[in-house]
Amino acid sequence: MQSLTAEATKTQKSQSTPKKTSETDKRFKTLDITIKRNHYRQDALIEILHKAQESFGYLEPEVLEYVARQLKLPLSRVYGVATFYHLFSLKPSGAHSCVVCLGTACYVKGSGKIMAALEEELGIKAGETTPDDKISLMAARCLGACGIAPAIVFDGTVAGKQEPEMVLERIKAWQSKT
Amino acid sequence: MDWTNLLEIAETEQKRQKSIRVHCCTSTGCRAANSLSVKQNLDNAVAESGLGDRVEVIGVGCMGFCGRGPLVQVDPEDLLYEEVTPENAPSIIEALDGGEAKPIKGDSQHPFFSRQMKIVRQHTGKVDPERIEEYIAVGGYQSLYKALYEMTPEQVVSEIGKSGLRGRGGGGYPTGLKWATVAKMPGKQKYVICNGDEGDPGAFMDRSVLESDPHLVLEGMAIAGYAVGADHGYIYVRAEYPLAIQRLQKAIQQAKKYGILGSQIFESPFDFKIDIRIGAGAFVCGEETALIQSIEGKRGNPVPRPPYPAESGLWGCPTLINNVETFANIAPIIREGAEWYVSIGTKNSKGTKIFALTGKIRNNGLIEVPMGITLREIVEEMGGGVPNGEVKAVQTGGPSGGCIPASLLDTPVDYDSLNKVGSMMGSGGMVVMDRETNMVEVARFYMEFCRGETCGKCVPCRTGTVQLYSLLTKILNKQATKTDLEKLETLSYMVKETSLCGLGISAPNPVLSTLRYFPQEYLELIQEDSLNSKVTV
Amino acid sequence: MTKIKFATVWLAGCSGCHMSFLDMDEWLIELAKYVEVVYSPVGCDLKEYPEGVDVCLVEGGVANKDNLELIRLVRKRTKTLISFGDCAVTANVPAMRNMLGGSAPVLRRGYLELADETPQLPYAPGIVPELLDRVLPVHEVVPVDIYMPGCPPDAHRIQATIEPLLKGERPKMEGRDMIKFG
Amino acid sequence: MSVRTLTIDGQPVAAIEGATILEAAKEGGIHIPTLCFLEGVSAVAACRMCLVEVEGINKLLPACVTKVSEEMVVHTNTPKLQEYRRMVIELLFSEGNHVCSICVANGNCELQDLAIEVGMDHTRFPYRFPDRGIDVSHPQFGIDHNRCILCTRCVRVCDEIEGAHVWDVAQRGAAAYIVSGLNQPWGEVEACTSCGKCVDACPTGAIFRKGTTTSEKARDRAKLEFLVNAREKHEWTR
Repeated sequence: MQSLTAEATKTQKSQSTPKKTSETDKRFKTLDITIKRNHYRQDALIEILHKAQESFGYLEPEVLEYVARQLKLPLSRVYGVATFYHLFSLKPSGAHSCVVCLGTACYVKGSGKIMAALEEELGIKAGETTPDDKISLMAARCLGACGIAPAIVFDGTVAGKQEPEMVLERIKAWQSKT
Repeated sequence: MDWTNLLEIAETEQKRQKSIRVHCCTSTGCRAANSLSVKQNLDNAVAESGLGDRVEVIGVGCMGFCGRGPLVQVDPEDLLYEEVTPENAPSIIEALDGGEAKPIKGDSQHPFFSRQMKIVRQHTGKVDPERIEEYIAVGGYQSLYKALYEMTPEQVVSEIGKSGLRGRGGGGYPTGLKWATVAKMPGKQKYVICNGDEGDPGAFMDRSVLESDPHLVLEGMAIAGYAVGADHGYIYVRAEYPLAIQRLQKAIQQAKKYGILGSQIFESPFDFKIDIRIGAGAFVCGEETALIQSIEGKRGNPVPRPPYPAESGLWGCPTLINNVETFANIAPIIREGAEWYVSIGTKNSKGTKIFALTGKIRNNGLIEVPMGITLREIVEEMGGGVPNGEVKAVQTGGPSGGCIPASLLDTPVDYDSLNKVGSMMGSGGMVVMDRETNMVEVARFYMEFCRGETCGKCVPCRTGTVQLYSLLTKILNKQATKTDLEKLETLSYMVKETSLCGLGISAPNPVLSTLRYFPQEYLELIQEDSLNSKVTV
Repeated sequence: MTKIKFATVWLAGCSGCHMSFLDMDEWLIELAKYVEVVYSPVGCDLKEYPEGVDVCLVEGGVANKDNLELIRLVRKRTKTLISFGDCAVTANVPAMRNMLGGSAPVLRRGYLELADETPQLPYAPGIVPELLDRVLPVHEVVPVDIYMPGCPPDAHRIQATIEPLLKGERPKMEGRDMIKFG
Repeated sequence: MSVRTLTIDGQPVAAIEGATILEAAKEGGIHIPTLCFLEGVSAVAACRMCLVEVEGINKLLPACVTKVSEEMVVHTNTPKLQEYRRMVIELLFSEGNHVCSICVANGNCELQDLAIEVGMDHTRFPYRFPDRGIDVSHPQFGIDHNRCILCTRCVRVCDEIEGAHVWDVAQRGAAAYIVSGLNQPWGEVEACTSCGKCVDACPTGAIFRKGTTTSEKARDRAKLEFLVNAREKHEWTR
């Protein structure tokens, strides 16, 4: 919120540059297909945002505006929905992602300590990306993999029964790669 | 597609199946332990050994004993192997031909398995969830056929009512009553929604059902559609369950192909289509009104009830919402009859319930047990107790539930008994805590969860949870006075009684139940001197 | 008749509440019949807050270490402590610096970023009291007996709060005249 | 249209079927405090100020959306309700940055009025001092998020009466805030017609006309009702 004006200037800038459309950007074409498949239905907003995030990596203002205009939805409504759900990201994420499950079973078995170790090693908090855009650290409420607690997701692959040292090793391997 | 076709598919499939079936778990838990490579190596071993004519390897859903995965089970001998590695997996195949199996041999007669009673999970771990034929071979979709051709919608509703089935999502509302309400509502357009937004941390029953036996849920939904007069269903699954989504998509496609879903099901006048809706990471969407908002493409803000979804739900139409496990009970009830179901469980809680037994416990995983079994039987006999320690409390019902102290382990597990001790059935998370667990920290853990998951619409939940969290932090930092402790309790009751939806109403439960059973742990952290209460400077 | 030992203090505030107190005009003479002013920045020269105070009006929020020491002493030595005005009750305007999140950014903003000439952080240990990270209302530091909001509470409200106390009664703090903030 | 008779605070009240408890109480001259409720737009039951006790129902019900039923017995002002209402107001004060003394709405603020009504002389909960922004990019109006209580009246009037849907709620939980357009400065949102309905709807000093200073905010609440009546009942004069 404090950066309201800063972000606003960004939006403004993006409006002044020529609009990207399906003509110029292939990713918009994929988005168009999803929108058409959903018959431009306004209630398909969440499905479409999922798809948009999949193809763009994150939901940049330009994409949100595009979706809003295609579905003829108020901009604020689209922004409200996109920021309500944790899985939608309005910021680009790092090259690698590490999701620590903080569900009860994992927590009881020490995932809090893993998170603390990661935050220290990476110098960022959960939900943030390292300044070099390499690693995004995230927390999950529960992955439903409680049987193998504590569970961590490295780039989309679940690993169970983790310990801080094991996790740091994985992270360090990412860091050392250029 | 008619009855004869259904039986034909079943027969063909039974004939196709090899005499020795090696079941390898390919669900999320075991996958994380590399079970896909295990399966690959098992397949290779079968090919190499030339046993292909009588042995087949089947990727199956969750066998429940997730803590010891990857699991491989061999039928008909019922051999169980635990913590199988890709390296030692081939020896399992060699053992079929006289060799010796290297992986750890599990005990399939262990109370963890023998004390279970499987209705929902009957075929879980035995059938390939990606092949509808396997489901049909074990009698799948016969209940739907029976409902369509041998029963009126009213009879179906009445059968479910007679069975005593109650909502497995946590609330425990009588399912039959819900169905009857939707069925009686006027209006042509009605909907059936399956709530698969299992968000309770420490719970993964629904994930396992969807991943292991998706057709069971689809069949339940279709029967519900017929019973209440709906032709359209939605399954709302959390995005955190990609495998469940993938298998559901496949299952729906296969069912459509066979004419079991879609128009004129089993060549009857009944149409029913099912769409999947994927969540986007909001716990509150497990609340039915928020879930409906989310399906409509909006923020998942709950809306006041009444009107209940049964009267005015999705797009204002009468809507039946049940949880995954509830729908999974439908086909068995229609097949075996309400009387059979009533014979299982206790007076007011019928049937079985799946629990995710996790935390500080020796055997963790999924269990399906008859209602009325005691917590002690579950924790000590099935779970094998706490490794190197003692049980201090069992948390049931997730962030909405409460902590039950070890002294109450003889409490029977049913809706009413759990409510009586200040907890709740919830969706089925059961987290065991040992002596090392600090209960105030546990309370704060859940409050942190609720504080982060509240939608922010109503005042008590949005800001009350924040204040409760900071009070708990103050207590844990040993900066709180007795007045703060009183404030904690008063505010807990206020949030509980004034919040708009279930999230806020139940958010203080972990605080209240720990205050009730472990007051000493709070008091030990309280500062005596209230005059000079410490101030953070 | 033994007189009531009466005190007033100001912490982080603008002293407007004290001005409003003086606005009670002739009633102050009436008040003087019942109370002995034992400590007050506007009515007494004593530098040390005495023991055995019956009633104390506390104006202002708790913003620095001096305020903190004084309010603890006041609480220890006072029977009835009254949070006097919005700064004492809510921390009010002084607390608007809390949004900057800590004392360091506040000093930086005030003494460096906004300085016209010779930007310099104040540093005089023992003379200039250190800022607390957050300005707090009085009751978040010590227990308070009566709350009298208002910015400032007008003379009538002050009189209506003190008058019953002189008779050993508790004032009724309710209604627009007594508890309206601002 | 059939009539329902019920009892509110011991007083018999007749209300038409489908009326809410709030409407019935108003009819009977019984005051129930409200905050997020606004005549003319949909009710959301979010502030919980209008919760009442209904005999035979073991939970508190929001009067603004609960329909009356025959022989319903309602209590609107029990000690428990009084305590909970006061806590709601205390929670709101500690949540935002409500500095009445420097607020445009001082003396003309529903939050301030309710604080008096519920007898709040201080809040028992620590103030949180969130870091929230102010947007004065609009040529005529401004929004100070520090004074916002998220009642969403502005969102509803803009959507339901003006039809522009400039506003919505972004984020969730404690981070939730009222957002204009795509998180743009209000002044740059194309959809805004500068009608000023949100200023009239805002119960606090969060949305204001530029140029107003402390205690100067005046609002024309009746204008909203007038517009609704004009639109729905075709009554164009007030």
